[in-house]
Amino acid sequence: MTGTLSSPTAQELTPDELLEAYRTMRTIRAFEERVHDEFAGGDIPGFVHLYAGEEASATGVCSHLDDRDAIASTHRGHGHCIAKGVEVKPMMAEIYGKLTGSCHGKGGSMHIADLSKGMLGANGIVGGGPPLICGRALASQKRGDGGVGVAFFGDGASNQGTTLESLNLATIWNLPAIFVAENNGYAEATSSSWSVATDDIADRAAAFGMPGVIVDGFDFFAVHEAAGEAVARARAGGGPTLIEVKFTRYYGHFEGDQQLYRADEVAHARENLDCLKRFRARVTADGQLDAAQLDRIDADVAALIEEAVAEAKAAPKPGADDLLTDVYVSY
Amino acid sequence: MTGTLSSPTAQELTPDELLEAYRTMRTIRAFEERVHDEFAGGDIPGFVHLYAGEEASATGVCSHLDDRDAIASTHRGHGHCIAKGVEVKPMMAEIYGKLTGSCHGKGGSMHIADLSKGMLGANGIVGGGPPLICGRALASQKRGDGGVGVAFFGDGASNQGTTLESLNLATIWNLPAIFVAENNGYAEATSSSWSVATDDIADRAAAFGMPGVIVDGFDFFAVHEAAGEAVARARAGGGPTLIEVKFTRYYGHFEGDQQLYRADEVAHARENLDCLKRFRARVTADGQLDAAQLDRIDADVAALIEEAVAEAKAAPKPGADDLLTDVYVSY
Amino acid sequence: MARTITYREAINEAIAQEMARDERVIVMGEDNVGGTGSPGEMDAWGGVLGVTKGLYGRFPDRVMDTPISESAFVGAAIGAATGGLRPVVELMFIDFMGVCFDQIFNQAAKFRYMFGGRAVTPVVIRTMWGAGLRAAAQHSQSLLPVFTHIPGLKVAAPSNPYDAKGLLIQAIRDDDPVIFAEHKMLYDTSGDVPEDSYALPFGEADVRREGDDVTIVAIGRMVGTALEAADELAGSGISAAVVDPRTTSPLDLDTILELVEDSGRLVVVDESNPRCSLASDIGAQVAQEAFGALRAPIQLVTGPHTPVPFADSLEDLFIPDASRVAAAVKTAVDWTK
Amino acid sequence: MARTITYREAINEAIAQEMARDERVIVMGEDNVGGTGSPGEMDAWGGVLGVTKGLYGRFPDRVMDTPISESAFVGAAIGAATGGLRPVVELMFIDFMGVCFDQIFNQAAKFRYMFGGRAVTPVVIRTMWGAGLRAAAQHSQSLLPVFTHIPGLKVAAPSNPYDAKGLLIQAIRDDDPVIFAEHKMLYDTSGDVPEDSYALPFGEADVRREGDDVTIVAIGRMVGTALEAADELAGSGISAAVVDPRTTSPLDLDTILELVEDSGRLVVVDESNPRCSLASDIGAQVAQEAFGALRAPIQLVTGPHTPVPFADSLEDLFIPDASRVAAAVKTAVDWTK
Ligand SMILES: Cc1ncc(C[n+]2csc(CCOP(=O)(O)OP(=O)(O)O)c2C)c(N)n1
Ligand SMILES: Cc1ncc(C[n+]2csc(CCOP(=O)(O)OP(=O)(O)O)c2C)c(N)n1
Ligand SMILES: [Mg+2]
Ligand SMILES: [Mg+2]
Repeated sequence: MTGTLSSPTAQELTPDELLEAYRTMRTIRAFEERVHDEFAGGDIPGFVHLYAGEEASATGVCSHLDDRDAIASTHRGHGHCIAKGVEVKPMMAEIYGKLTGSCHGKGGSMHIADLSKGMLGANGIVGGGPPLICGRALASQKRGDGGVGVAFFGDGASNQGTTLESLNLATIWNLPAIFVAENNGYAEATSSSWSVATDDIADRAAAFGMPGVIVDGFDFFAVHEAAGEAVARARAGGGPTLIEVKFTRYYGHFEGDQQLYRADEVAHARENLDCLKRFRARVTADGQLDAAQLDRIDADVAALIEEAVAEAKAAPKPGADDLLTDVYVSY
Repeated sequence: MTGTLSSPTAQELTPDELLEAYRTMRTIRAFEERVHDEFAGGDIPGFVHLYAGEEASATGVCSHLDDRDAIASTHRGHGHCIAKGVEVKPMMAEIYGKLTGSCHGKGGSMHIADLSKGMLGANGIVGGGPPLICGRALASQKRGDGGVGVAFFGDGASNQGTTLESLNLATIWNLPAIFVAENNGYAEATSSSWSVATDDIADRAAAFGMPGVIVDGFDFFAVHEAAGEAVARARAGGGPTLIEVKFTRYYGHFEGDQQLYRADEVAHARENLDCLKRFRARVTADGQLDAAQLDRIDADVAALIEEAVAEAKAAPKPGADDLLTDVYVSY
Repeated sequence: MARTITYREAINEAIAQEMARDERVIVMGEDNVGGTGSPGEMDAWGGVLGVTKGLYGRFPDRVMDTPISESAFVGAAIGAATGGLRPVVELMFIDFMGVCFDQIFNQAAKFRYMFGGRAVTPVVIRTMWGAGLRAAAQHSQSLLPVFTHIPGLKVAAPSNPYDAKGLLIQAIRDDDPVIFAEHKMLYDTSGDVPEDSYALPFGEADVRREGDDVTIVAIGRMVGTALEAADELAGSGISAAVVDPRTTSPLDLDTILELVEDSGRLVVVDESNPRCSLASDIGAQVAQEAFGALRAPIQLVTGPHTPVPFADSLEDLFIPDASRVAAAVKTAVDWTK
Repeated sequence: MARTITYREAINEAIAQEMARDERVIVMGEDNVGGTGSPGEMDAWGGVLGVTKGLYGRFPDRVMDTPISESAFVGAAIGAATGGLRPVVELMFIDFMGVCFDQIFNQAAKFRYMFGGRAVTPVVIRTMWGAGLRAAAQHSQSLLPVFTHIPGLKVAAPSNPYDAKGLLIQAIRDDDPVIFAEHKMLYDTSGDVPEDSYALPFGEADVRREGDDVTIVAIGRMVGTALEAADELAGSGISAAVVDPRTTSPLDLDTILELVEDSGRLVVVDESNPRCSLASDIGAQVAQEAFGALRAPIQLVTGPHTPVPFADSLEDLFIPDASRVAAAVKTAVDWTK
């Protein structure tokens, strides 16, 4: 059951839902672009992997989720955090390593989390998330609360044993789990067309007894529809789904990557495929929203990011008292 | 390209080859039945997993292999050893933990190996072999010697990430590797019909871009033909194959297993499906061999096993001088 | 109170009592039921050595078999722990850690710290360790030093049925990830175990025997070996204390230091391989913290720097025995500068 | 001889020279070429921090990219080593060991012993270790104690470009599996490195500085920290020797013992977490073997029992610095019973 969905209209969204989706995508984009600039300015330490270009995936999927549901993310986790409702200001502060950060500065970009929001953490280990999400799905299944677990992972991670084992486990335990393979064409510099032995990652679904579907990851509506079906099936006890989302990342693998391995596909994508542009064009053409509403969101978001950066920069760093805490609940 | 082969006649074997195949299968059977008895008698220490019932797999596959080729085995490794040409007497001595054993008594049943024969070892880790075999296949590929690597693994091991990763790696490196999934219906007490999320393990081949085939594992000729194709393809640079071999193991998971989890399928298999019986019936019916030739082999083998046990029992154990040796080539 | 049961039974009882008390407790592992999907009986195994036998009958919805996918199911237990369950997951042999260690040491162990104190991961990883069963190099390791090394993990290694029950109950109630290491050679050993539920606090060593001349610290099965050695030594007029730390992380260093302050001599017995071992860990901490009291070289009694051999003749040489412990004690006692 | 290159360049040169000398040497890892299957340039990365850059151009058939399947490709390197190649495989960050440790510690490390001395597995596993790059808990660990614990592995941890080249050449020529641990904070450090090929034997410590009052043993990046501390201490009239073991397995204990016999004081500096660490390993061995010479408590200077924190303010506190080392030395020197 592998197929490609074209941009659907089936699942109607209210204007408020559309505004919300747009706000999420715009927030991710603005957050990432600002982090890109700040990193270039030398203010942000460590490894930073940006999600710009991929916003429709996190947003399209998480728009179906609520407090019962959990997600596991990757090293490229900012977008998943924002889409699952993690606050932007503590996120920004975390990236700066500040005490006011989501993780009090102990985690950084690769480990932003907010368990109170069902956001199980960005993850520095490729393939680290899928097993954990099986567990969240299991907890919901045992409790019968209708919750689902969603594991986001990349094309590179689709070759990791931990991911593949999780697909099998999810099926045989009939877990309410959704596996979202975010295929941006590369794992670092390596092409997914080489590293994944099948044409599409979704082809692997059949090998683990679950439905697989491919969606255009620049199209919020396509992701939204595919995720909606998968979430509904999972909530109803119908088991897991593998969704492959295809798109391009706009920046390097991590900040500092010179990207010699690719051509100018990014310029093309930004110009012609961009999820925000397409969303805007569609909802305004349909008359569902007007441009001014979206512009207001853009302005709100810009202001929020500006504040977030200013506050992050001004915030205190953790100090000697914080070094030894938080290892155990008690020891 | 998943299909079921019925017992083939295509690939003709010479009488000598048939005798050799029969001798191998008989040797494995006799070895395992004797080990079963000796274990029951309390003379054999540790964990022992018997291959009886599965002889056609190791034999059918290894009959295509020569000195260039390597195999990796499992915890259920005696049959693979014998089929790849490891000597029976040192094997028996190894199982008794004697200095004359293949591994000087340091390995035991779970680690019998003979690298000089391209037998990379029984393996105590489920899923341990497939990555190693990718490496042997790679070495042959780099050298251009036409050698292949064969990884035997169980239905349980087909859910292990190490195995699944290896399938992908073998395809994208276009390795001369053959993956033989020996599906005997159980991983310990757990049914493969439950633990493997697809109907057949061979279904996974497509997820990793290689041909997959299912064969009746009680039928030496079926295994032989499927393996022949896979080996030929691999030697010719055509890449890896996944072969699923289906059968039943005749004894418990390990010696001592009470087997409450299964019914009387073994009696049925021994009576109606047994690889040695079927082989015998077919080659004598065809007039390719006569019963007396086969009986002589049975007698030879019985004598060999008798001697092997007697010599193993009489052999010295390793002693204090042996404890600290063989950790490094030099340290 | 005078009821005698085995170490195996004590573990089973601890799990059963906690499952009855707290419905968030679930059990999973390879053949922890045994027989899932198979034509015969369910609960056909109850774990490879029968430790979880019978739990499925009492709690059919909360005891689960798993495929052979340790990363996925150990990871699932960890994920479920962050989601409000209290999983008791079995890593059948500790030697299998290599196929799933990431979920244990980079995920479970680090969540709380990485996430700034905002994660709670109450998972228990039951696992079988130790040499002696003629199970050879890949089924006989200790590896406790590796787990003890990792911040964020707790490690319990009961040496007797009483401790096994009490430490496991504590492990299940504990809010941190716990490696619960069951020594395979102790399953059939017996001891007095109260029927009622009780939890033994982590980080409290048990002084199993008092003694003035030397302090022997021993882990797991080596506690019995050390006690045997102490008996022998008493015959030669040497009075040896034997301490069982019970948990290696947290480690009750204070109790050890107190004893060494008196005895002036330390012998650490640990069947693990020697390098970066528990023996060296405890030895070095004492050499730092109680140096002034030390009257003799610290004696480290461990397995050799080799894999565990298969042959019984070799395995018996691999594992420290009472005579090696006694010899080490004598070296310490006889030592003069 | 007076040529100065970086640690990164020294490693690259070692591999290139061995590849030129021996065609059995192959290189593989994630993006060790960089760009396989991609529309742009090949050799776009040469490893995540550029260490293997340029090798692909010279040896296009022997430098391979891999998928993100560490068990499969590290295992493949190990298998290939048993089959006559001499693979140099990269485990990008040592922290990723958890997804492939089985192939390393149960397979490669144990083949020779399990198989009765009949296997030879000349594989080199290059891997990046250590804190300091603000890379947080899953990309900053030491974990050298874990590898050092395992019999059958050798572990090299060069502290400077000269050693990096010589030890890597030895590693590639060595017939045993070697963990070659490159400290990520040293890649850009420079030093004199001969252009010609040379191998440094394993198990030979380098006494980087002579000194009578105290012996400081330091590992990897901590060697520089210890030297800095020794300079500081010289100002206060304390003469400290600094020893770099260069390989932690085998460990040149003899050199350490000799120095301690003279100085009577030992400080071990190891950025790893403290429990079952190299610091405790070396400390305990000295407390056993050179007790008579010791005049002060052994001082263990390590990271704390926590994951590595992200924030620079915390990471700088995590990593032992010269002032902590100097303080430990002073504690030892000032100590009276
Ligand atoms: C187990 C493991 N192996 C390797 C890495 C190094 N690494 C970090 S991100 C990455 C590429 C991941 O590619 P993909 O899964 O496609 O995600 P993307 O970066 O494209 O979002 C690699 C190899 C890691 N962090 N963990
Ligand atoms: C990594 C690992 N997990 C679990 C085990 C314990 N174990 C040994 S054999 C076995 C069952 C294997 O089943 P299968 O692969 O079907 O092989 P079979 O025994 O049927 O030949 C298990 C779970 C192991 N040895 N290694
Ligand atoms: Mg990608
Ligand atoms: Mg099986």
